[in-house]
Amino acid sequence: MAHLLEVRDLVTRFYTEDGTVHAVNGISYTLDEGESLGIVGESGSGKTVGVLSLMGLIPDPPGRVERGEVFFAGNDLLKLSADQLRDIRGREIAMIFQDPMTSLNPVLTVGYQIAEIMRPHLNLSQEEIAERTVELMELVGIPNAASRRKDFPHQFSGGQRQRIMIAMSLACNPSVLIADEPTTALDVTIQAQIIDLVKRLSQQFGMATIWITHDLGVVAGLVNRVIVMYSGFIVESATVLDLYKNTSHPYTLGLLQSLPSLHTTIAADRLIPIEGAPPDLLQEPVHCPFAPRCQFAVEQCWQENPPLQRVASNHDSACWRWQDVRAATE
Amino acid sequence: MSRTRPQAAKGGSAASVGAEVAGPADDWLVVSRSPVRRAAARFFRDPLAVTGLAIMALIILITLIAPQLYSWDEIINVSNATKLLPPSAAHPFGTDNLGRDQLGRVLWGGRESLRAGYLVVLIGLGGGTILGLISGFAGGWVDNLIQRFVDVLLAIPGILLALSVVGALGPGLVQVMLAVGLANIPDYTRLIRGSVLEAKENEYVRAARVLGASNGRIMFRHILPNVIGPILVYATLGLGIAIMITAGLSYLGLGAQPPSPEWGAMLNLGREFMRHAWWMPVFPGLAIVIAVLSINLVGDGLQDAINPKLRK
Amino acid sequence: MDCFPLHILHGIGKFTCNTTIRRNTMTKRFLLAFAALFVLVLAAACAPVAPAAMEEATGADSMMGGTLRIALPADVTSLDLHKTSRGDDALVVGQWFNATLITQNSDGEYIPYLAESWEFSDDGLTWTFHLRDDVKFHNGDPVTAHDFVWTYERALDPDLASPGTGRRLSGMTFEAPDDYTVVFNFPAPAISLLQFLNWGYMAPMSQRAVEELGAEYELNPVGTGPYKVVEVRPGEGVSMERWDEYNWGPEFFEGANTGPYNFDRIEFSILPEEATRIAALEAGDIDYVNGISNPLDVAILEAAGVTVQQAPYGQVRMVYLQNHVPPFDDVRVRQALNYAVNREEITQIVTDGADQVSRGPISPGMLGYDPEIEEQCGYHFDLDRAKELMQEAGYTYGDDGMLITPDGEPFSLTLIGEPVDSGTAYMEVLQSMWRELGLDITLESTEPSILYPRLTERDYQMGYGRRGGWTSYDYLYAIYHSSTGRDLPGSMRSAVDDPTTDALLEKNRAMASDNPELQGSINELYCHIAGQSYSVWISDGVFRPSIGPRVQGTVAGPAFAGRPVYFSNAYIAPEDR
Amino acid sequence: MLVYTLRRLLLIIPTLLGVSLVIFAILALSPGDPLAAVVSEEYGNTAEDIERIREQLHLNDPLHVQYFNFLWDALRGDLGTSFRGGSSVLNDILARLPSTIQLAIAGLIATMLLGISAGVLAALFRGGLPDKLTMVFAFVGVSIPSVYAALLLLLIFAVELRWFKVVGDEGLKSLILPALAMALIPAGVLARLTRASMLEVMEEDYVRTARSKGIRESLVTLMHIFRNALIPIVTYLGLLAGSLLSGQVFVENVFGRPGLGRFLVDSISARDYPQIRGGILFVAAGYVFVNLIVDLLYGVIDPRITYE
Repeated sequence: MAHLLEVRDLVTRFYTEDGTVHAVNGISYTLDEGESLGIVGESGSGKTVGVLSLMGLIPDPPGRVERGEVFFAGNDLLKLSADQLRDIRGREIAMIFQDPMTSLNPVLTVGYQIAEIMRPHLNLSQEEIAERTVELMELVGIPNAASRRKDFPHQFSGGQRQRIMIAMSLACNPSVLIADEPTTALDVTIQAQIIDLVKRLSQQFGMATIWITHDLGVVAGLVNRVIVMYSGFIVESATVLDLYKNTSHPYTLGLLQSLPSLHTTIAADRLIPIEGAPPDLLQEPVHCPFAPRCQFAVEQCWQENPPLQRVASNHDSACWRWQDVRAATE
Repeated sequence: MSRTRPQAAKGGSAASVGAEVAGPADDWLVVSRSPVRRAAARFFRDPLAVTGLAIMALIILITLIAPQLYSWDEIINVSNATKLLPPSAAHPFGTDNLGRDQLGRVLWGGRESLRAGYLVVLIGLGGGTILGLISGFAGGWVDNLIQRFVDVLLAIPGILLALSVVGALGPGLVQVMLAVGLANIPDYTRLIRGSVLEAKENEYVRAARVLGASNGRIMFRHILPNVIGPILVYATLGLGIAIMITAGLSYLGLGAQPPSPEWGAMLNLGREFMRHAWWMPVFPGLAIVIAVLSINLVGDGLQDAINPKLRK
Repeated sequence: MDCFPLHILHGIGKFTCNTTIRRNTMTKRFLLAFAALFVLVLAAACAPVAPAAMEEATGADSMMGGTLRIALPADVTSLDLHKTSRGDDALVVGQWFNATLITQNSDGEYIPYLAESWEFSDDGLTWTFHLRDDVKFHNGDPVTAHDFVWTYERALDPDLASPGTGRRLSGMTFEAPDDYTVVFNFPAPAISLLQFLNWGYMAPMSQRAVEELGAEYELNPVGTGPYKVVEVRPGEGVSMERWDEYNWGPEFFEGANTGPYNFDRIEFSILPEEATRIAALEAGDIDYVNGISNPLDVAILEAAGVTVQQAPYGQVRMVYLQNHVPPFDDVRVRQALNYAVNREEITQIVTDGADQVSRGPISPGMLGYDPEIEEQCGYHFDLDRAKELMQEAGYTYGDDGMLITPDGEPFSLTLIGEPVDSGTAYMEVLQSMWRELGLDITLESTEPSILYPRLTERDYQMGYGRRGGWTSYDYLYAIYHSSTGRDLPGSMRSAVDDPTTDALLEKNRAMASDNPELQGSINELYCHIAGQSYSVWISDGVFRPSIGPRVQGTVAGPAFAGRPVYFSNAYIAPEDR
Repeated sequence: MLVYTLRRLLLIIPTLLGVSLVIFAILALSPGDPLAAVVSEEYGNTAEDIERIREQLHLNDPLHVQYFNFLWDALRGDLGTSFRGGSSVLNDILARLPSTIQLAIAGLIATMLLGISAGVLAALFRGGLPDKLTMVFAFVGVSIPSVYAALLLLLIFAVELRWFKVVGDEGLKSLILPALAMALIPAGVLARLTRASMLEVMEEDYVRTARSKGIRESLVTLMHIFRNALIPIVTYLGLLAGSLLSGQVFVENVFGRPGLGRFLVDSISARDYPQIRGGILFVAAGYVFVNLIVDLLYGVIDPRITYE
């Protein structure tokens, strides 16, 4: 069966005054119907740019999708006209953004902003749109939705705003939902509620989801498969369990070690941060981008950037020394 | 082993992609120096801004050497024989209605126009900065009082201020510019107050306060360096506007006194002859356009350098 | 345009006449022939337009109609005669909607208007005017001698504080022995003041209208002239309508229409910017402008079919000196300044020679001007003589050719003035010329509100001024008589206190215009004042009334009579309305 | 909001008091005698004449008495009578008000049409031809004194092309040229301001959100970018509207329009104290009022702004 979404060799760069930023360097992955995929990486790893690229949301200038194919329902999204792509955005692929504080337009009512997504995509009358807006708001758990429809974003708490974002993204019943760190800006207590909400609703509506996060812990219970990104490359890709158990990339290892876990009993002093600064994206990647921070780095890592290679069934890693890494975790 | 290890990423230069800018450190020197240096680097990489700066420097240089090229007698001596001559090799900018060489006058005029422009900006900037800082920082009744004062100043037409200053001090460009500078204070006050209110909420100001820094120290060491950027930009624009104002005031007989070849006065004189001798208004007008343009280019360059978000 | 520069009786001076006949070549040719004949026969008067001939050519009925559009340079301050005295307002209040006791014809002679005749008592202190009995105000009330007396007494009312009219009548009393006789009683002989009765502000006002309307009177003024005011739009303009009962028009020239005027309406628009007034004339949106200052604009206007009359207008351009303070308490210094001015050069540079050179206190556009006495007693450019005079006065020359005062200081003075009507250019040229004498002049050419206080407080040494409306030798009294005071406000005083000058001024004031000794007496005064060099006289500004091509049948008047153009026979051809 | 409005309206009082005090101070400190421009110098005035007029115009009263008389009269809607013509200052002002407001509104509209559209285009096609053209327009516009702009417009469109009358009422049409002349400089500034504001908003997250919804780009520009870019634009237009009430003397002169700008300059030139005081007080009130409207507009534009 064809994949719902297939990304092949996607390259996105930003041309800035300081030089060319190599944000995404040839990533490929797939997403099946109803599947949920996690993309994990630290700031600047290209995880967000990667999904924005396929949505056609990279601001040009300075950004440009240089290369690659993104098949969705048989079409290459990158080859569609602006109008065709617009028709897919919001209707087929919807997105929830990181910061609900800044992602809602402060001068428009939330009702308008939810209704807005339905107008071009659904053939509904004004009344029906208004009705559905209220339904959606109720669905995501906004009390007094009918009256609060006319309120502005600043009249809602952060969590509520994210719920509104979710309501918005669900409005057209998309087949793919991309959630870009939807909880990082929220209080810890709210985080769980929101994650739960998205999870519940995506299952209810049968949507495939892509979770973008820098927090491996978050995706653990959420997704089937995880992609780890570093410096615009996919460095490891595996099922969640496999990734935890058979970690095959030193960066993933670092992420796991810096993670306080509720399930394990690692003491705080045993959390190990990843040393060194994040990579300089302005440099043309010639060697392994993680090499400067890598405790496993050897001469080869400085000579050649390791390709993503299959290390086990459904498990890929881009490390010359993946076996050593895997051995080290055991 | 000679490998090129990547340097630590240059500050927040990749900020536009989403990397977070490092929070400012506590010592303002550290805070300000590096952004200033980076802004300067950005400024000098902008060809338009550098061109503007070069033209400005050239204008200043030319006006400085003008007295070597033309004597004051040549500037003021009238002659019927050379009246209203179109541009020629002898008089590249033509001659005016009293037979004076316009090139010489334009060169000399730059001295007065630029000096007047700087004076206006200095007064407006100085007064406005102090009032704005106090107003924004102190808040409460002090703020209220200053804001009402600014309202009053804004509500009184600048021309009345200009007339009263000239009435008291006698006519002359400097006197009028003093008044125009005064009239500019409200603009700067408002601008600076707004920035101060914003800056006051910043973490590092709170931090400084927690650490027990005095008000004066916070105001001048922590807030001022952070609000000065937009003000400098506004000031460069104000310089251009000030030169334009001299033309308007000459229309009313205020400002530079004859036979001073101040650009605004020349432009105003040219108005009477615009249908008979195009070169009379056009050359001083061009001088103003070029000066204003260069100042604006510098201003834009500064704006872009300080706030790279708006870059082209 | 037919212009006949003529020399008129008792030294009044030369002025140009013209007729503005366009498009109708038949009429023009006829008129040229007629005018030539007339000049041959009379040889002493300006060719009058032959209105009778024009009426024959176009038909009397068809001359009526249309709107005359006039541009004014400044807001009308007030249409209440006693609340303003500005020259710009005079055109509105005087020529169009008011009538005066007497007026002046194109020869400058005093002729009846509302008064049929008048006489002076032997001592010159009592003037008696006999009024017409058929004159009506615009509100229909008859005009009687009582209206005049009431009007003038109102002007003298201290509570009204009339700025112009009241002051001119100061010290006078008025009587109305019967309904049609008005008597003026003067405290001192001042027959030369007769001219001021031709001034629009001396018109009668309707007591009933003033009292009934109160503060509203200004917006609904009532007069006795050929047009009545129908709307006043402050800052924008005034609209007038023809007063059909008007039939007391004076005989400004032979064949002048004395009945209602031809234009249905007059629209005054206020256009402060001269360039706009010129553009409006050029585009045909305005029919008449009272003056054009830049001589270069004449060509533009003539190309657009506009007729530009050019005549000297008693617009004295002069530099006032503070005669009672150093360095001007020394007559040699004052004379040196006069000798050092090259008047031919200055008028050439500033006005292309259009302004008339004026070598002494009475200028060519003024009543009482005599070219021979000007030649004899006036100043001719003589830089060497000027330098000698300075040295006689104790000044020396430094190495740089600049003057040093007897105290050993560099000699520098400040000249202040208003930057209107080429004023700045005149001042700049003067500065340059006096630099040749070795005098370092600082200029202050500034706004009236700055200038006037400095003038009144005597916070200056030399003041450049241009006065319009001083159309008679009598102005000398106002600036050189000791009673005008050193310490009073008022801008252009010369602070002269000299018994000889006073006596000469008083003597002239007491002489009637038909006194055969008048010109001789004026000349004596001229030479005395010129010799004293109380001021630096430069030129007489040319006044350029400009008439658009739609208007036909205008006749040029002597500018000093307050009417540069007579409109009594003017009309707009039906096809142009 | 009602409370806020009322409070702001109350704040007008101290502001106007301040203005009146400053005017009085300025007039009192200016050297010279206001009578200079009032009495004519052509014929002799005696010292008694002068003294009488001075008394008549209350110029001999102590300054504080003059000030309180002025305040008291102003409170009763009486701004005094002109030194020169004796006309009611309030009537003088009201007579010029309609024309002033018409011109101010026309000038504002022209400024907005030119400035905002140029600024929006420049921001949308940043770095492209419209951007460059806008910059050129802004620079040239800012560098042409409005007197010249007005005269050139008049000569080209009224004298040469005859599309308009130089003078004469043509209804709304006669507002076009003066409005354009007035708009030239502020439109240049506004274009740059709009551009900068738009570019700043374009970077906002909610614009990306809007795009992710798949709505038309025109809708994104209008509802999401432009609406949010409005605040600095409105601030500038508010300042401009205030200055348009009194600062258009050049345009008023050239087009012969009876405006408050010319009225004020004329009365200042003539030192007509009642006209100066009344005129400036009126203009100041207008300015404060416009400011209030702008502040209330902020609330409409940006719901986050609340009026406590």
